[in-house]
This record gives sequence, C-alpha cells and structure tokens, in this order.
Amino acid sequence: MSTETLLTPSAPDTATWKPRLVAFVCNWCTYTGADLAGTSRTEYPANVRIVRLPCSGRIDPHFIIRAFEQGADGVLVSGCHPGDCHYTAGNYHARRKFMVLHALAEFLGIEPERLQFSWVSAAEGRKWADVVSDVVAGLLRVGPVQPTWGGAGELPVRSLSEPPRPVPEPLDVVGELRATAQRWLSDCRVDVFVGYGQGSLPGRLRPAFITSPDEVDQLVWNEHAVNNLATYLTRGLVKRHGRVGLLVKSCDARAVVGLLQERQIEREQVTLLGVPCIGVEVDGALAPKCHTCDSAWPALVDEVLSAEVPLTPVDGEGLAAEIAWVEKMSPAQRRAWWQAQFDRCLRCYACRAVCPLCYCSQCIADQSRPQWVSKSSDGRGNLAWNLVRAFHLAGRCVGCGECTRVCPSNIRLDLLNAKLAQVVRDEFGYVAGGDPDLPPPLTTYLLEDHEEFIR
Amino acid sequence: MARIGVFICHCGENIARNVDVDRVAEAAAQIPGVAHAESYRYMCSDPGQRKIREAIVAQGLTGIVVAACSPHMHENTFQNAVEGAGLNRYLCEMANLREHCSWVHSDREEATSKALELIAIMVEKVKRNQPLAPIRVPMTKRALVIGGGIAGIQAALDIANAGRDVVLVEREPSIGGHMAQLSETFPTLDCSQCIMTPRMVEVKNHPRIQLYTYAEVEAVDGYVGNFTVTIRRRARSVDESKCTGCGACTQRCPQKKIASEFDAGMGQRPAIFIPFAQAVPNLPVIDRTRCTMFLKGKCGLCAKACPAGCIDYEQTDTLVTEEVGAIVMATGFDVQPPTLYPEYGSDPDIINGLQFERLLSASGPTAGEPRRPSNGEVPRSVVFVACAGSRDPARGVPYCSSICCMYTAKHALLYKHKVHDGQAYVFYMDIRAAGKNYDAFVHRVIAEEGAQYLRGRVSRIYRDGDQLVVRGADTLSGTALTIRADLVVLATAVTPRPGSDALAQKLSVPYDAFGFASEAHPKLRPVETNTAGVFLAGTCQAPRDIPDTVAQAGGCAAKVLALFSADQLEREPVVSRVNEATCVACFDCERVCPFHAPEHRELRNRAGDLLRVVSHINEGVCAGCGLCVVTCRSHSIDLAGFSDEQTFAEIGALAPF
Amino acid sequence: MSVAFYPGCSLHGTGNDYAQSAHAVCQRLGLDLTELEGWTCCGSTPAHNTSALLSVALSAQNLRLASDQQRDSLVVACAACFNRLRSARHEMAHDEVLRGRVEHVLEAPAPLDVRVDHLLELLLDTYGLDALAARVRRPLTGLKVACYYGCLLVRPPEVMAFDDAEHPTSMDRVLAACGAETVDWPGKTECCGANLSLSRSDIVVSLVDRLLDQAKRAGADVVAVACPLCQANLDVRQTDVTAQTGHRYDLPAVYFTQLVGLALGAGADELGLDKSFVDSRPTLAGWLS
Amino acid sequence: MSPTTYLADSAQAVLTAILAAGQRVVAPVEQAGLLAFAHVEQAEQAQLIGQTRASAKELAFPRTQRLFGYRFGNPGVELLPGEEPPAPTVLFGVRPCDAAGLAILDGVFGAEPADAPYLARRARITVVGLSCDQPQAHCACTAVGLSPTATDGSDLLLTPLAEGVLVEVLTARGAALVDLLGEALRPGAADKAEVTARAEAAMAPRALPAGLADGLAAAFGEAAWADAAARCLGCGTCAFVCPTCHCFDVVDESNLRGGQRLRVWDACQFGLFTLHASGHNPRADQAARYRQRALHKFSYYPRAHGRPMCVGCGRCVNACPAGMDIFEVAATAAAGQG
Amino acid sequence: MPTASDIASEAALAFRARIEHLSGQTVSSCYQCGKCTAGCPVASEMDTDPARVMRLVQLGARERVLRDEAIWLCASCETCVSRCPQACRLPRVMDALRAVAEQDGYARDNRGAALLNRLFLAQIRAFGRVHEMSLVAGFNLASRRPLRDVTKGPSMMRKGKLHLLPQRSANLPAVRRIFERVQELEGSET
Repeated sequence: MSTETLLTPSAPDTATWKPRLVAFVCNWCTYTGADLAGTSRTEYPANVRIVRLPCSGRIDPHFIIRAFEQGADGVLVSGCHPGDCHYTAGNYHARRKFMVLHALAEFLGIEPERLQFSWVSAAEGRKWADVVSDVVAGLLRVGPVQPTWGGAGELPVRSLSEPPRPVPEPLDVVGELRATAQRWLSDCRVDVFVGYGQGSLPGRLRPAFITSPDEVDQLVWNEHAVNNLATYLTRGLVKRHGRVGLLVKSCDARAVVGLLQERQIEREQVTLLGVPCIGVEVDGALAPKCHTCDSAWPALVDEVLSAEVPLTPVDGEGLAAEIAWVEKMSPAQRRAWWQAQFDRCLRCYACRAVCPLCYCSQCIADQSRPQWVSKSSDGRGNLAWNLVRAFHLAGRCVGCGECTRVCPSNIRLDLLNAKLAQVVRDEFGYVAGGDPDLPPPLTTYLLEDHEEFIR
Repeated sequence: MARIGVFICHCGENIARNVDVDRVAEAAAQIPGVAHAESYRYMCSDPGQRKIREAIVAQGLTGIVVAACSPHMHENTFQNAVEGAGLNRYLCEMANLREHCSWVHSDREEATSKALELIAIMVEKVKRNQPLAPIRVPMTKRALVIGGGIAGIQAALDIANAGRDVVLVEREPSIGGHMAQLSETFPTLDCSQCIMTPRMVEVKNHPRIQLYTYAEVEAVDGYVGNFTVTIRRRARSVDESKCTGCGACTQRCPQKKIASEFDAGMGQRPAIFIPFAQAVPNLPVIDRTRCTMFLKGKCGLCAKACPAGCIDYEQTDTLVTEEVGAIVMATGFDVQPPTLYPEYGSDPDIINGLQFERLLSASGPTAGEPRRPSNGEVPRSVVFVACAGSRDPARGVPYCSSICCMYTAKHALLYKHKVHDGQAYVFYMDIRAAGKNYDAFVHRVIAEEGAQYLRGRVSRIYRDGDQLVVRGADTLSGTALTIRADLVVLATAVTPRPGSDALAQKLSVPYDAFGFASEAHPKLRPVETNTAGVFLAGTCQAPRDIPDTVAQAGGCAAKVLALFSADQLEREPVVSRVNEATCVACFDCERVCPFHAPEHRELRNRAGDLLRVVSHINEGVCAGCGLCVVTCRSHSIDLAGFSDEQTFAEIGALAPF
Repeated sequence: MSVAFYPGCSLHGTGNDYAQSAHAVCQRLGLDLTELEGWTCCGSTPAHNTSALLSVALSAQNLRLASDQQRDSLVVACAACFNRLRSARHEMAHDEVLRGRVEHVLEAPAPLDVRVDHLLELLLDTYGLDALAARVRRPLTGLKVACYYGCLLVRPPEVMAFDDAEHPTSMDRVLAACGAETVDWPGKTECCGANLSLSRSDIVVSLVDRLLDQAKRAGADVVAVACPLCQANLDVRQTDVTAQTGHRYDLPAVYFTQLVGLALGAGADELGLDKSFVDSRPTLAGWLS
Repeated sequence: MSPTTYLADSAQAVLTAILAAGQRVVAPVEQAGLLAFAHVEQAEQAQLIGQTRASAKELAFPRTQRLFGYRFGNPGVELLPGEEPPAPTVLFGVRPCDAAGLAILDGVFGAEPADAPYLARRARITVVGLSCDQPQAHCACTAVGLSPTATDGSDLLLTPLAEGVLVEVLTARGAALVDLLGEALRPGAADKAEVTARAEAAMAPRALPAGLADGLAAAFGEAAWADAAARCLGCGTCAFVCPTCHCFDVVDESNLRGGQRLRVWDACQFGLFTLHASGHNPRADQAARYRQRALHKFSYYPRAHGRPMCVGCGRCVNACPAGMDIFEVAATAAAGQG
Repeated sequence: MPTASDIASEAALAFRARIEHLSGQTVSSCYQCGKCTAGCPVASEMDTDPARVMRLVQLGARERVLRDEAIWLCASCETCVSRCPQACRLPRVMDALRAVAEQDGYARDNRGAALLNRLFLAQIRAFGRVHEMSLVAGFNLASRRPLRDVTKGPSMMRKGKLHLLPQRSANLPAVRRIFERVQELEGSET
C-alpha cells in the first residue's frame, strides 16, 4: 500500500532525466576544496548540490537517507583526509560510521555508485572536480532510482542452507533456580527477581516478576524461555522495586554488558543469576542464534545454576550462512528482497520494545521536529525506520534475536544486525557484549582503520 | 511567518556571465517565504550592503540569504551588514553562486537553474536559523609553558615581563634545553651558553615565573581561559629547600661512569649529579635507575657527604595543580641516534651532530677540543654527512630537518679552526641556507676555511683498522669516492621529543605522522592550535633554528597576552547543546568528543534530590564539530547554526524547484 | 614438511663440489635433499635483463613443479637461483597484474603455496643450531673463517627477507656452531661482480682483489661462500688477480657446506675439496682426519 | 425475493466463481511464512485454513492513508486531493471474528461526524465470511458473545459442512454478489448448529466474568495495574493486529514545495500516544497505558455500546512479545476489585 | 647534451614513460642524492655513474643512455636498492634499459653482457638448463676472444667441474612454451 506523494517524486522520465547528486561536505576541507575548484575555474557537472556542515563527523546517516527520500539519485560524502581534521578526530569517527553505512547500503542492494565517500582537502580543487565528474558518470551508468516498492518478487524469507534443528532437552535447574531466588529475596539481596513463569497459552513461558520469597514456585525454566529479560533492567515498572535479580542466559548476559558499557544500569543494582542454556525454541525449532552459540554459560554473572552441560559443539554457520545467501543475490534482487521485507513492516516497534539496547526515553522515530523518520508505514518510512534501527545497533547488538522473534511480519532483522556485527568484528575487531570496559566501536577509532571504500 | 530577503550578487561579471541573475531574482521571489529578492552588481560593496540593511528595515525581513561568493570569503562582511540593521548576525546565510556555480559551470542554462536551487536551499535553512549570542567564558590570566628550552624560556619571559604569571614546567632536572648544549651558534658564532645562561637565571629569579623542573604535565582539564593542569614533580631525592648546590655529594658518588645525557653520551656523570655547571636550578638529582642505594639498598655515601643533610632517599613524586588560562607547548626536539643506517654500522667514531657539539663545547668533556671517542686522539680527517636520516622517505624521515646544513657548515668551520691541518669533508644533497647571512656563512666555510664539500650521499662506512672507510659519491662529477676518516659526524634527523605526542593528546592538539604538533593554519595561524588557548613554540611544531624559535615563542607570548587582554572570552556560538529531557546519559558524546566538552550534570528537584545525571556540553570548550550530535542515538544534542532541522530543511529543498 | 632440492645449472657443473658437500652434510644430518624432478633453469640475470615477465615465469615454472610434486618448500643452495626463485614468488604475491600475466604464460595458477628456502635457512631454522652442534665430530676450533654472503642472498632486503642485509650472521652462526672462529670483515655483502665474470673479467678481478685483501687483513684462513658464482670468482680468479695486480693471496674460497661437512666428519673427497683452484686442503689439514 | 441461503461445493469453488465474475479479490495467502490478506488472481492462491497474522481491517483502514496534499505558493497554498480509494473489492475468507471487527469499526467511523476516508474505502468492500472450524489455542470469540459461525459484519457467510458449504446471504451487497455467481451456488439450506457446536467444543474454555465493565471501572485506581503491566514492553503489536483497534495519528510531512497530511495507525501502548506538546504525559507509565487498553475494550466501550470492543480473535495474546493476556489481566483486575 | 626542447619533447617523455612502465619504477622520484653511485661496486668502471643514468632517463636522453656502456655494467647486486632513500629499484631500470636497447637494436654490436644474455637464454631454450662449457665457449667465440680464460677449461674439466655434453631438462617443452607465450604476450603489447 504505497502512498504516492509529493515527497516521493514519481518515476522520472528517462529521456530527460539528469542525475541529482547531493554532497554532504565538511566546511574546512572539502567545501574549501570546492571553492578552490571555483577559483581555478575547473569545470565539473552541474548536477551536484552541496550541503555544508562543519565536519564530516557532523554528517548524520539520516541526512543521507533523507536525501534519497527526497529524490537524490546519489549521495557523495566528503571530508578532510586523515590527520587533517580541523577538529582533530572528526573524520576518524566519521570513517567508522561511514564504513558501517557503506556495508549496510551494500547489503541492502543499493548500487555502490549511489553512495560514495571521498576525502578532498582544501588544496584539492582538481580532485573535487574529478570526484564529482566521476560520481555523476557512475550515476549516469546506473540510471534513476527505480521505485520498486510493493510487487517485489516473492522470495523465501529464510535460506534453506541450514535445515531447522530440534531443540535439545532443557537442563533441569528449576529446583536450584527457585531456591536461589528464594534465598536472594529472603536475604534482601534483591527486591525483585525477574525470571520466567508459565504463560497463558500452552507451551509458552513469559517474564515473571517475583517480589516475595513465597512466590518463587512460579518460576520455571525450559526451552521456551525465549525472552531476553535484560530488557526489563531499564523499565520503570521493574526498577521501582529497587535492586533487581535477573535470570540470564549467555546471550542475555551479553546485553547486560552492553547496558553497563552505556551506563544504563549500575552493576551493584543488579544481581545476575546465570542459567546454563543449551538452546531455546523459536517457531518449533532451535533458535538460529543457538546454532552458533559457543557457550552454555553466561560470562557475566554473580551466581550460576549448576548443571551437567552436554557437549554441544558449535556447528553450522547459523546466520552467516544466510547472510552469504543474501549476498549471493544480485544487488537488484537483494534490494527487492529487502523491500518485500520492509513493505510488511507495521511500525508496531515491537523490535524496538524488546531490544535491551533500545532504551532511549524518546526514540527518534517518535520525534517530529525534525521528523527523523517518516511515520508512514510505506516504503519510505519503513526503509528509514529499519535502516535507523539497524544502524543504531551496529556494534551494540548482542545477537539475542528477540527483534526477529517478535516481529509480527517476520522481517529478517536478525540478518541486518548480524551483518553489521560481522562488519564491526572484521573491521574494528570488536564483538558486542564482551568486555564492559571497552568503548563501543562507533565511539572510538584507530588511525589505521580501513578506508578502501573512500576515494 | 518567515520573511526572507534574497540578495543576488552579479560579482561584476563573475556570476552574471554564467548565471542569468535577473531570472534568478525573479524566480527567487516566488520561493515560499521569500518577501524580497533583488540583484546587484557588487553586493559586498558599500551600496550593496546598504541595500541589504535598507530592505531589512523597510520590509521587516526575518532572515537573509546573500547569493554571492563563498561564505569563506564574505560571510563575516554580510553578517556585519545584517547586524547593522538590527538583525541577529546568525540570521544570515550565503548561497555560493560563484565558486560553486558560475565559475565551474559554463552552460548558462544549467548554472542558472542550479543557482536558483542553491538559493532555495539556503532560504529553507535560514527560515530555521535561530538568533545566537556569542558565548562568554571567564579568563584565568595565568599561563602554563611546557618545556624549558629556549622556546619555553623566551615565551615565559615575554609573558612574565608583560605582567602575567607563568608556570614553567621542565622535564629535565635543569632548564636550558638543547641550546645550553651547543658550542657556538651559526652564523655569528656566538657562544651559545654565554647568551643562554643569563636567560636561564632570569627565569629562575623572575617573581612572576613559577618554575617546576624535573616535572611533567600529568593531566590537562578544562578549556581556554580555564585549564586545570596537574603537574607531577618527580622525586629528586634531594631537599631543594636545604641544598646549596655545593656538589659534595656528586663527588662522593661511587658510580662515576654513567653516560651523561647533557654531554650526549660523550662524557660521564655520577648517579647523583648536577646536569651541568650552569644548571638552573643548580641542584643535584639522584638517578634512581643507576644509584647503588636504590639498586642494592645500601651505599648512602652522598648522604654522608652532604653537609646540609638534604639527601632524601624516601622522597616521592608529588602532584601539584595549577589553574591557567593559556598553554604554550614548547617541548622541543631530539636528534636521531647515529645508528639509523645499518650500512653505516655502529662505531664509536661515528657520532651525531649534537655529540659533536659537546666535543666542540668549551664546557664539554674534552674542554672544546675535538677528540675521537674511540681513542681520544684528535681526528685528522672528519667526514660530515648531511641528510643522514632526513629526506629519506624509504628508511628515515621524509622531511628536511632544516638546521643540519647550517650546523654542519658550522661544525666544519669550528673543526678547521681547532685542527688547522685537519681535513673536513662534507657530503650534502642541497645546501639550504635561507636565513639572514646564512649563505655567506656556508660559502665562507667552503671557500675560506677549505672544507671539502661533496654533493652526494654516503653509501657505506666501515672500519678498517684504526680508521673508518667512507664510501660516498660526488654527483657533480659523477664519481664514487672512498675517504678514510678518523671521525664521522652524521647530521641525523630532527624528531619531536619522545612523549610529545602523548602530551599533544592531553592538550587535544593534533599532530602529524612524525609527532610534530599541528598548527591551526600553516600560513595564517602558525602558533595557534585547533584547541583554543593552546599555542606552539619552537621545534615541537617543526624543525627550525634558534632565531625562528625565539620569534615564534615571542609570537606565542603575544597571542597569550592578547587572550589575557579581555576579562572574558567571546566565542562563536556554533556549539552543541543537550536536550536534558531526552538525554539517556549513555555518555557516548563524552567518548567521541575530541575536546572533552561533555560534562556530567546532575538534575535535582526542588527538594535537592538527585533525579538523573545527564550530559551537559561545556560551551567554553565545545568547538562545534557536531560529532556528538551524530553520535547521540536519541538525538538529544543539536548544533547551533547547523541544526538537524536546518539540515533536513536544506535537503528538503534539494528536489527540483 | 616436504622439501625438494633445487640445484640449478651451476651445481650440475662448475659448482658440483657445492652440490656434493651439500648432499654430504644433509645425509649426515638426516635431512632429505631430493632433487626437484625435471627442474629447469631459473633464468638468472640474463632473463631479468631481458624481460621481467620471462624471468618470473622461468622461476615460477620450478615453483609449479614443486607444487605439482606436493612439496612445501624448495630448498636452494645457489644464491643466484635462490634470489630469482624467492623474488619471483615475492613479485607474484605482491603484484596482481604480474601474477595474472605469469598465470597466462604458465597456463596455470601461480604456485604461491611453495616456500623458497636457502640451505642456510634449512640448517638454521629447520634443523637448528643446537642440533647441528650436537652432531659435530671434528670441531673446527682455531680455523678463522671470513663468511662471504655476497649480494644475492640478502638483497633487496624487503624481497629476500634473509637475515640482516647489511650485517648478516647466518653463515657465521652455522660455522660457529661447527667450532670455527668467524672474523668480522667489511666485505661480507660486497659484490664480486659475478654476472660480469665472462663479459668484463677485468672488473671482476679488481672486485675480487679488494675482497681477498679485506678478508686476508681480517685474519681469515679461508673464505666461506654460499654461491657457486662467488666461489668461482674468488677461487678461479685468484691467478688473474695476481697477473693483473701482482697481489698474491692463496686464500682458499670454500663452500660453507664443505666446512660444515668437515666438522661433521666427512672426508676431503666426499666434500669435493679437491676441486678448487686454490687448494684448501693444506689449510684444512688439521681437521682432515 | 431471492433465497437467503445457498449451497456450494466448497469455499474454494465460491472463490473461483467470484474471480470468474471478474471481481477484484483480497483473500488470505501465505507470505513470508505467515498468512496475510493479499490480492489473489487464482483461487488456488488463497489459503483458507488458519488465522491471518494481521486482521482484515487494513483494507478499510490502511496503515497509512493520505488525507490530502498541498503545494506551497508564494503567497498562498494549493490544496490537493487525498488518496484515491481502491477499486471495489471482495474481501474473501474473513473469519467471523474479523468480520465482526469490521462491524465495530463501521460503528466507530460511521458515527457522526462520519469519517469520509474510511467510509469511501468501506463502501467498496464486500465481505465474504468463512466460518471457523479449527479454532486455535488463543481463540476466545465465545467469551465476547460471538461464535465461530457468527454473521456480524459479513455480507455473505460461508460455513463448511460435512459435504459442501452453506452460503448465507446477509446483506443486499451480499445478494448483489450472489447474483454474479450463477450456477456455482445452488439455492438450498442446511443447519450450521452442529458446525458451531463442534468448533466451540474445540476451543479452550475462556470466559469473561459477569459485571466486568463495572468491575474494571471500579479498579481504575488500583495499584495492582503496575504489577499487571510490568511485563508489557509498550509496543504496538496488540493494537496493530487487533481487528477493532482504530486509533490513529495525523502527521504532516512537507518540504519546500509542499506536503501531505497522513493518517497513520497509532497504539495506546506507545509512550508517545498521549504525550502533550508541553512534555506532560497523563499516562506516564505502562501501568496507566495498559489500564487504558483494558478499560477501553472491556469497560468504556461496552458501557457505551453494549458489547466489548473485542471480537475474541486472540491475536494480541498470541503475538505479544512478552506474553500479556488481556483477558487474564482484565478478569484479574476486575476480580481483585470484587 | 640534449637541449631544453629535447627534454620536453614527446619522444623524451615517451622514452621516460616506457622505462617507467617496463621497470615499474618512478624514475622521476630520483633526487640525485648519489647513494647508488656511492655504493656501486662497478661505478668506477662506468663512464656514466648510476645516478647520472637515472638523470638521463629523467631527461629522456634516449640515444645517449641506450648507447652507454654503463647500462651493461650493472651487476644487479642490488646494493643501491637496499640503501636508496626513494626505494627505487635501480637495477630494474637498468634491466628495462637493456631490454629497450636490445629491442631497439642498440645492443647488436655489444660483445659483452648483451651477447651473453642472448647466448644464455638460447641455451635455456635449447636445453631447459644452461651448459656452462658451451656457454663460455660460445661467448668467447662470438665475442671474438676465443682464448679468454683458455687456461681454466682443462683444469676445470680435470676437476670434474665441466661436462662435455649438455644436460636436457625433462620439462624442456614447458620451458619452450614459456618463451613462446612471453613473446606472444609482450609482442601483442608493443
């Protein structure tokens, strides 16, 4: 149900079409370099419109998304060469963000010609002219953006490269779980214990909040304990009780690390009870994240339940295989595939609600001045929302997979998250949810960070 | 309701030639929100500016777009004009029709339509501009100078003599730096120590200079006008208040054969030592890494020898905190050791220029007589090699060290003066003698003193019995040469002082790949840095000679004094601000900010209970880069002048009009 | 690890005493030194003088043979061949365009899976100095050796990555492990002019003259070499040196393998000591049983 | 007078006939591993067993709907029309619960002042219901006064029998559709009571207590809401899959040239839902928001309209990321009061 | 010496470009520090020292440099390479000059290295390996100095260091194919 609007220009007439290139440039190097191209009378195509910002570090990925929404055929991002930043390090930080954005765009099947990055110094008027000419030539090659919303070919939502696997018998820890919760509550070590209780539908578990030692019999544990309870650590209705005891699987514990890293919780306010976990069930099979999980034991805990853990070797590639499957498609196929996914998005924000790391008190998707993300639940707004969500989780997502589990429209958010986690791991050597003392990868940089994607 | 005025400049023919300015003016008047549009031949001229001012008043304009040249050219001009008409200067934006349009697009049709779009973009932006007021921050009129070489001494004295307090921090036990080590200076052959020592004493006795030697800057917090500096005073193991500098302790020390830093390894010193005779302060220090007492736990001879009882083995480092408003970085340089090239090997008779200075210095280990380190004999043949590490992108440093040509000429001359029948050979690549009287000096060395200048580099040096064999080339004649030498002096590359990169980080000053601190602008702001209130003097910024260093240090002093001339500091209001209502206190802003501008602010209710801690941007420190704005996921930070809303509006105007 | 020995043309000709002694040493140490089947000339200097592509392709052909024969490493004794083979591998690994061209010429993928090692590296890294010292039967105590590396083992450093290019010690360490005293001398990596040997023997004579002079003055009893071309120049040209300059040295130039073999207990004939022009046997008499 | 009931071979056969009559049809199809209402061209595309993940309301009340557009002039603004409603459509295979949901929406949007954009779309929809013979664990239609074969909101209702299918003509629009179908339908009648009984027997017992509306209203001030809502994460899943939820937000999106005014779905569980421009939020926490949801469905609406604003489809219970069950919460809250 | 117009001529620029292409070295980066000359073992034998050869290539002095004996004297010892501050691989430039000299007919009369190169490669082509005895004999004959080193041969033969008959590699066809393919490829490029 796409909305034809004034804001989304209709498909251009190919005969008269001229590419529209929006350039976001820093004030000190590239803008001045473009000035130099002017003073040197170096001619280049008139298709470019410059938006001047103080620093490449000020170039928000949202600006780029918005430019495309407003009908740009291509976006060029340009700043100072490494070492030249007027603000010392703006371009180094920007480089990391751009690296992620570049990978994300590629993964979504956006032609590389449409999103280009360059370093142009104040002395490189010639280079500016060359870069613009080159990018415009690239846009002429790929042609106008084809609006393909809706009607995208029906492709399978999941790769069949790894067949669903049965869930192993859950470990029997319930007795010790209840005893521990009881002890913590009796000793006033915690004011509320967050675990799992029986759900109202058969075979379902759901979060349970135990505030009295007498209630611990409500606690249960089995393969249906899917929820990442770390999400509740930042929730007012849970925090109101005081100190929180939390049952964590190894994936959940990684989210707690993220919250500590980002100072959303204080370590002493939270007592973690680790539960050895050998897999949970989603859609009647072993959850994809469990295929590649290499530890039944959470790393960050205060106490841990004891159990004999059978050796379950990590095998299969899990999401990596599916990422490879998506990447094997042609860019156009990939774009269509993602568009079909995003088209289904209802904007219910269940993905945001369950994510332990989406804790902002006011999400930018809810802001209207400026309006970061169109609220329209159509191609435009849905693309922007899903891009923003993925980008904000880059280097932070711990891969608990909750967003994908709860999506009422079966959108493969886990693939976006996992792809960016791959990029962050390969490019910045960082895996989220490990060491709470490390800075998140997009808040730091290395001089030697890769920049092959930058001209 | 916005009433925007658009003023289109012909710039003579510069814009009008390729852009149909009349058509643009006509079309610009149709842009929603535009109340007035006109074009004029020279908008920056007085009549042009008057047009703007008059229109503002007559039409009640709420924002101005001047479509003319680059804002880097005339933004200030038009901001002033707008202000003159009573409108806030930040309600003026420029559309760059010249550098970004008429000068680079020859198709008049294309250039004209692009010009109109550029104007539409700025109209959309200026509609959302907010009036901004300059930021004022208080000023501590006290300066910190880091480094007690000639640069630091000069800057400190200039500032202090102008009546401002100075804190001078020197890492070594004495101030003086490299200049105190030099024999004589080119091209006048003044005795370096003779001109340096009085300056050092003046520093010591100056009532406005607080001197910390054997001390390092540990941490720098705050911002221009309001720095808090933590200084680590390393333990001298000597009570400064009691010591008279008699030197009895140094004579009793059983360790006597430690390579002297001051003599660049050409002489020796004890474990408790005064670096050199004219040291300021003239106090000994114990080198704990070599002292028997510290290594083996017993000795104590110096304590026994000290008549004042001021040896204190228990002394510890102390931290002192100083509040200053400006900082001068003057950490100086080092020269590379003479062992860079394996093809030259390492031989006691191959030394670097600084070591040769000590051999030539009257106060040096040989009392000014050049002698071979290997056997103490006077060298009869000395080969000087310039560019021994400089201008070598492959294995040394790619830059020119700037001072070697001159000091090598001086070395050859001084050597010839001291060893009349000796032969001096100088291998060089180019002679860079651009200072006053420098070229004449070099020619004097070649023509009158008889130094043999050879244009080429040396490929190999090896020992053959008592002598060194130097294989070089003279490219002017196209021949390979083999010279037997008693001593080889390598003009090794000038590099920044080790640790100056770490200091630059503490000061938020960028530095280049070699560690030289970066100035704000190579031409127009050569002593400023991009961190307001931090200035650069001397060789920490690039290799340079003494006159340039002294001039630059004076420049720094002038900048510091100019800064101190106001009681408050005015800064551009392009700074970030936090929306405290939505800030979730992840403090990623703090992690990314190159200037340490984000602070933790506690929000309390009326009863004083702590509600939340949120981020707060210190406007005095914020440089306005916007990195925090982009990093903030909840977008609780925005940048005045380049706000998210302004930028989105610009993007919204990008669609064809 | 499976290795193949690449002898090169010289070791089948003028340098056969090098081959002989290398085999003798490896046999005594239990190191496999099976020759690469069907090896061909590396192309040497004339090939790279003529065409960079030809040069790399001729060497790559041998790497390909080694790869086809499932060898992990090609062990080379001749410094010149070693230089060509290792350079070819380096260039193919670092220059994609060249690699493509070579693959076109060879009609096969570039054989980058095979390492190229010098015999000295085999002794030092694979076998180990301690193990070698343990096998020494007749320590060369008292023998003063000037180790001569020449050019091609060590240069250019970023390609060869062999030891310290200006002050190499590999051979010194190997011979020291055999009990010999190695002298420090300036000629270690100076050029003997090998590839001018035929075309400009006059130049070679003056270079050899200088090397012998330096070695002699450093107190060497023998010069040890790791290259048949160096050996030929330093040994065979001594008469020419005397003829051209009047300097007479009588300084034997032997292969380091001959000295190692000696220490391991091999006999003069087994090591081919009879084959040099300046007879080393009188100098080495004390260690010949 | 045409007969009010017909018999046909199967629901599939009826669909085939509707398509053959050239009607545009939206029916449940399998998409990306779930059932969703989508345009079908062939009867085989339709998947007539099971419950769609989202309800059928989207066709009449789309996720995003342009109310009107505008273009800026200088001076003045030019107004542009809103969306063009889609072509007349047969909404086929709608479960009785979903059809009843449309009936509730008709009441809400049809009340004065009538909502023109909704009615324009609704007027072009003919609802062909399909009785439910395989209820799921979360089903609860009987608890809200409906049944697996209820007719509310349908123009035609198909009820599968042991053999063939019973077609009930319920409205004039339904009759008009029947007229197009020719021989696929045979006049005839059958009793669907047995079907109803069988389906009801298969359902999990769920019931709402008597006096729920008043009980909930009385429980408004209870602190227990905080405990009840603690696990609610505040997403919009329940509202967006609900056949009766109809809250929306109106947003303007514009640039220099002009813009549009959009109606987009909104959900009462979002924190933003009642956030005032001043920053004040009368429903400050999830407890207040969840209470609103329970009371709107089971207290305010029934008090005004005499029936719950719930058709018992159970989608919200099934889809909730955190396992919230509104029936359970409402019953407990009301009971706590009593 | 070339005049200013010669230096800027197309031919001069083309020559420099050709050498840069063949050698893969940026000849223009040479700033004449002379370290190559200083360390070169044969510089003293050259009329034009290595640094100056580089200079002549920079100037595009084709005739002069291709006729210069110096380019045949480089021993490829790589001493200059390991010490060059601009990391220039001068022997490759020398190789390129020799290849061009050979291609363009400047080496026809060369009785030294060029001749040896030709004979050497001919042997590889013939046998897959080099046969030292016939190489030496052939070289001496062709360079019209048949008696060079005449005393060495018999003694070497006695010592078993020279074989009368050449060895033939089992992979001779592969080697010949390499020669053909290289010629083909390079021929197609010029």
